[in-house]
Amino acid sequence: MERQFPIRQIMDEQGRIVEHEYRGQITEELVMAMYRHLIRTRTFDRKCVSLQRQGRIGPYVPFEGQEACQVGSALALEDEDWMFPTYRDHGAMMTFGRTLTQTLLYWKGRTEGCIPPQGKKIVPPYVPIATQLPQAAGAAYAEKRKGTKNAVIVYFGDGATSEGDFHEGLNFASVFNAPVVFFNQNNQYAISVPITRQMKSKTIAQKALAYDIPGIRIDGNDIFAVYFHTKQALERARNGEGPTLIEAVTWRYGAHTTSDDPSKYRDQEESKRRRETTDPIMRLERFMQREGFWDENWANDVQERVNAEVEQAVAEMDRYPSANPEDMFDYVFAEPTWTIAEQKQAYMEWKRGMEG
Amino acid sequence: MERQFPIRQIMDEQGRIVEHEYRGQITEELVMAMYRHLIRTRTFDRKCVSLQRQGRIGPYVPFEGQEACQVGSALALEDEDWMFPTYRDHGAMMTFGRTLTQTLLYWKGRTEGCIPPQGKKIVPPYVPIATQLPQAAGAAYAEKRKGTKNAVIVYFGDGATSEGDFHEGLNFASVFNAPVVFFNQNNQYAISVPITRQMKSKTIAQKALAYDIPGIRIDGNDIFAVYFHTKQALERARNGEGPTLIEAVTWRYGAHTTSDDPSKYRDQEESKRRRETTDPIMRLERFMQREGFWDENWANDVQERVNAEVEQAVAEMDRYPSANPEDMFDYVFAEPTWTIAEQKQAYMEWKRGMEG
Amino acid sequence: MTTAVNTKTLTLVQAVNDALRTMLKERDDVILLGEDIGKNGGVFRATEGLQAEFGEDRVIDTPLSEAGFTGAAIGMALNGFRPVVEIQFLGFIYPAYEQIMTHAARMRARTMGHFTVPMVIRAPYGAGVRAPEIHSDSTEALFTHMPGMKVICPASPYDAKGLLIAAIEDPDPVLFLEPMRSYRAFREEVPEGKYTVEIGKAKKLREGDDVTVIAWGAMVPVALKAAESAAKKGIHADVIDLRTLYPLDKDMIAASVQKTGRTVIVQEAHATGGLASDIVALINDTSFLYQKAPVARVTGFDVPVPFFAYEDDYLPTPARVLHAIEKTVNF
Amino acid sequence: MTTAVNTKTLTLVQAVNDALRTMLKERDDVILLGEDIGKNGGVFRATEGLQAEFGEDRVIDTPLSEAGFTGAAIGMALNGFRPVVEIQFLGFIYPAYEQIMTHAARMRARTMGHFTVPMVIRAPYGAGVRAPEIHSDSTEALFTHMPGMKVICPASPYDAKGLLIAAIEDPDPVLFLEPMRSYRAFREEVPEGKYTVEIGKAKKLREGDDVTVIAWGAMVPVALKAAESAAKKGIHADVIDLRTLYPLDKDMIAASVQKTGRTVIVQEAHATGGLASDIVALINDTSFLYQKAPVARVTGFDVPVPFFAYEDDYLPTPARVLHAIEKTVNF
Ligand SMILES: Cc1ncc(C[n+]2csc(CCOP(=O)(O)OP(=O)(O)O)c2C)c(N)n1
Ligand SMILES: Cc1ncc(C[n+]2csc(CCOP(=O)(O)OP(=O)(O)O)c2C)c(N)n1
Ligand SMILES: [Mg+2]
Ligand SMILES: [Mg+2]
Repeated sequence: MERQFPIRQIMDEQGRIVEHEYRGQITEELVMAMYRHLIRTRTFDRKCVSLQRQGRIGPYVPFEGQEACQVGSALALEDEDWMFPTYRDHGAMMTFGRTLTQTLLYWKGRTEGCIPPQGKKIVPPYVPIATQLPQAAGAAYAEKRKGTKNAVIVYFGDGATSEGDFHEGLNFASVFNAPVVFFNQNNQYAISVPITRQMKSKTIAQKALAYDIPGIRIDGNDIFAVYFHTKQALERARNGEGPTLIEAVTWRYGAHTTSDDPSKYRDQEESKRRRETTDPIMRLERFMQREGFWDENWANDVQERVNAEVEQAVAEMDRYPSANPEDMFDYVFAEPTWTIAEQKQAYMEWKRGMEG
Repeated sequence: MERQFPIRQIMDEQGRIVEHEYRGQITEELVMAMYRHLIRTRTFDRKCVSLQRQGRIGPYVPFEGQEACQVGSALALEDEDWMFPTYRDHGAMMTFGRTLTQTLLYWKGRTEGCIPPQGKKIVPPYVPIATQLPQAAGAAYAEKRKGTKNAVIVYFGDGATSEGDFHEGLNFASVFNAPVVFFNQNNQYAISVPITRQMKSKTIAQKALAYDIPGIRIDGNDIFAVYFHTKQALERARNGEGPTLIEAVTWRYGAHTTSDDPSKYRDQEESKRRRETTDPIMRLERFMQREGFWDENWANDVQERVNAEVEQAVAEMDRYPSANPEDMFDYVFAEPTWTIAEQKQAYMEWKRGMEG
Repeated sequence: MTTAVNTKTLTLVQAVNDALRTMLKERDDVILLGEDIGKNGGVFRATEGLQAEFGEDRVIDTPLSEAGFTGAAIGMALNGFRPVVEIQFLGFIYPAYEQIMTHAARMRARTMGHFTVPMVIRAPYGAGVRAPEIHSDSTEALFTHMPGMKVICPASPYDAKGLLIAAIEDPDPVLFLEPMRSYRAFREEVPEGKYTVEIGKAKKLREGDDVTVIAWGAMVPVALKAAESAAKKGIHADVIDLRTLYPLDKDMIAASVQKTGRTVIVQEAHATGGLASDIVALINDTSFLYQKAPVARVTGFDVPVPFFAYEDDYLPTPARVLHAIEKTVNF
Repeated sequence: MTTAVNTKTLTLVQAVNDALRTMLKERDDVILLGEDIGKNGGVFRATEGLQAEFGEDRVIDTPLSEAGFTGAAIGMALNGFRPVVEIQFLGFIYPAYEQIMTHAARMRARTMGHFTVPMVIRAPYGAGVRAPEIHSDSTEALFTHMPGMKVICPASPYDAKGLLIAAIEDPDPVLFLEPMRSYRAFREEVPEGKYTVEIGKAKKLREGDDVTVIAWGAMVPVALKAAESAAKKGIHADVIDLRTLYPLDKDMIAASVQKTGRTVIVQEAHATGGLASDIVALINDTSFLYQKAPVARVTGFDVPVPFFAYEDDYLPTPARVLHAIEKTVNF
């Protein structure tokens, strides 16, 4: 099976293009956008980890190491497409249009963090593992029924493949030929559980065989592989050719969440080694240097702009009006039931009484 | 995939052995046992349909047409093995040792119908689809942990493959290399839904690829194919080689249950045609005639003995003491909680008051 | 019967069918999903003829996968449709529990109204029809405890149609429980075309000053029979058919209990954790000083719904309810 | 402290760990399954060190598949083992709801005792620790309504260990809810080795004649603080820690309510459909004539457990409980 599903690269570890047919599509503009988003996501991610350490946001889920997966796939989307992310995919979400402030609010325990910018079909992050897959299949089927050319991308991890919802979601999409791309980030761990204990199969891509849909295994640290293969899968979807399962093999450098201690279950030397050899950003830099796209000043400028953007988002978060407990009651139903209305009134009156 | 997973036969429609390596193992004793059980299950099944029509039992689930699957696989088991059946597998259960009376009581709405003969590891039939698969994997893992050579067989239909529990059960068994045989009776319909709307994949066997376990597709109306392939899969299990997925392609002639009207969703001519061409009993008869095993007197005798056994079971059912409402309360917990004890007392007192 | 609108005489299951047909005609965004609902017209014939009339794109036979098609329906609801999902029997809804509990019910709250899930989940429920085991659960309380979900349970054809239409038009997810025991038990005049019955309002079926009898779904005829017998003994009951289980019709319950001071609740589900406990709590909250006797609950027992040979013993009967009425009145 | 047995000073989560270690030593048939419970020792360290001590065959990291490993555990329980399953957070138990509801809880009844499922499902539950969204459910009532399942919820390290051991030895399935907010909130002397706390018995934490305050799990410290404040105002409360949620300790509740005539129940879960409603019903059934005031319920609201920025508003607080105590006493 590993031979049937080889890890495909377009660019190798040294930043060399190995699939030459893509050359023509790798424009300077695309590369610059990719680089900017990679730097933006990594900078933001690190900032969040540090905000968490300072107690300025709650527990946080870092994605460092997985930037090529998230940026590359999100850039492959069209504006009208749908995104069904997990708790780890704020890199993808911010690339697709979610504001940094929203992301920060989310990790600050604020409901506002679930609201995408107007018109952006970014569903709030899914916390219960794999539950987004059937929903993404359904949303995709709805696009098909409306007769649009829109597609859906849904993210999930290697651990998520063990859940029944993975199976039911893929089967539904397959039977109804729904325009959805199942984008798996195989970072090889589900918290502490390595993929070898998650499944006996050596690849995730091969699971597509169960549904007679295409499965493809790519190097998730090669942003070109991610971008072009996702784009092709989306194209298939738009053309009525149905769903695709993409396994993007990657690695998270850090902890599962800021509450996690990865040294308990794996040798962090491995992360160091991967950072030095297969880092997605380093790889794109190597490519840019090799191809003469690289401009130190420009790169510094990118970093500075990103820093400023991140700082501004943090400032916005800090300035944000404090959480309004009424919000907890007001959006459960379109019209509050009497139960909720009474509870709200009683609680708010009591609270005002306590405060005044 | 259909080419990768061809439907394997050992005996063709004409009763000719096509896989000659099995010849030596097809003893007269085995063939006679198979024939007896086929006749026994079919006779019993028809009796139940008629009992239901007379209102002597409740709604009933017939299995006519699937006898080779059920008898062949059950005969392949060893005494100490476990059986996890569905509501349609009383053919398998009675072949493995459940009494006819128990089966009748089950369909008469009596809890006694769930109790297997002492020492027989026949779990009661599973009604919620596919839920038995993870449990069978767990029971099998328990055997492995105990260090026995016992195996588990678990039955399920084509429709069941769409449930999350199918996926989670197979994955669990695969990861822990549990000694379990996943025996699928693909009768090509889940109530009214044909397999073509249940899945896009052309075979069920190929779903084994997702778990890196062997998947095999057999002619479920060829009792030799069922028997020998199940035996081999059980052997693999006993030898620590892990689970196998068997897809036995078959057909139910009749309704899904006695409450169902198949003419609403399929042409019953197809059932007639299959009865005339691929019936599992006819096929074994052809083999027996061809090989000189056939003895009309013996066959009549088999039928008569079976008739008598069935009539006796029906008589036992009719004589059975009437349902005791106390049973409803007494087995929920090892020791009834006060809630149940109080409810029982109040109800039984009230009932006696009403009667007396 | 002469009324301004045309009516048809329908059973409850026919009224459900009529509601679905009416809404499939009325709104393009209505879409039906479930096992065997298409060609077969549903195992109870609730969707009979609808696929033939509206096509395979609107009346969809799904794979056997409750979590899968309920999840997919949530995705469709997020994306502009109004899915009506059929769970073949309520006892088979549990695989979809996660999708309903965490997603359908919470999406609006989680996104402050940005994403919503206007979907209906229909499920026949209950015992009393000699169904095979595990087909007879009546676990409405597992859903009334789920914030973000409305729960409806009609007892009559008229209400079934009007409430189902209201549920489909409701902007939030609704669990619509159909008492399978009442599916074909009786007929009623049902208006043709579209009408709604307001969600959240109970119905007074009988007026009386001595005791309040509260029931829903398949227990309504049981309560009514008991009330008739009581009347013959000079005990006059207010009989309330709840119709909506979340939110409860607090006003009608409180007004009746404050009038009678005595209450009997008839519930098919297990005693502990049942909706009846909530009604006791509601009476405690609203009508403490009016109560002349403890509230009596006539319920299923704290045991799994048994095989059908025992179901007549499991299910509340008019005799058991009458017994409770008398005890309550004579307290 | 000098006692006949040696004790250790443990937090609640350490007491859980100690109970599991004790039983893994005591009984060969005990086997632990769950996500991240092995090498990682559990996301809350409840199983810390156990895999190292007892091996990968007895402390098993499972695939991420709640229905799968709960179902597998049922199979193991059918086949002679005593599995203890960890659900990482109660809010992630719903995918396994079907396996628990239909199979674990019903197997004994369905087979008249021929097959049994002696298993324990452990799950941390509740809000108040700034966890990410959907990690904070406290839906015990979804399980107390499930016939065939016992439900336990300890509030202290001593009870956690004694009740968990009792649960593992219990011949029937038990849901064991661990208040994650109390995991490391305080320490207590816990005996070494094996001891049990009886399932089904509540604990009186404070004696008083004016009002009964009933709580469980993470609400016990809240209730106690409120009772302390009330005492300063001259109101003396009986404070009951339920410990077992199914079956309730009817005798202790009834005796206390019959003494005080006034009750306040503190529940973290949503009001409607919560366990508190059952307790109101129990008081209605047992102590109607003793009640001097309506039972007050201080609960979470009928809204999804909110993001953590709002959880202090969602959760009952000592101040809210005190308010209810005063209202009840002054009724
Ligand atoms: C249904 C469910 N079970 C358990 C959890 C707890 N949990 C959160 S993340 C996680 C691991 C997920 O692993 P994977 O799918 O590989 O995604 P990754 O975190 O590596 O991105 C677990 C077990 C959950 N969120 N939902
Ligand atoms: C979880 C669940 N959903 C729905 C049903 C209702 N139901 C009973 S049998 C059946 C079809 C099963 O088809 P298949 O798995 O092919 O088995 P077969 O009946 O053909 O033997 C359905 C939908 C059920 N029993 N359980
Ligand atoms: Mg992972
Ligand atoms: Mg079938």
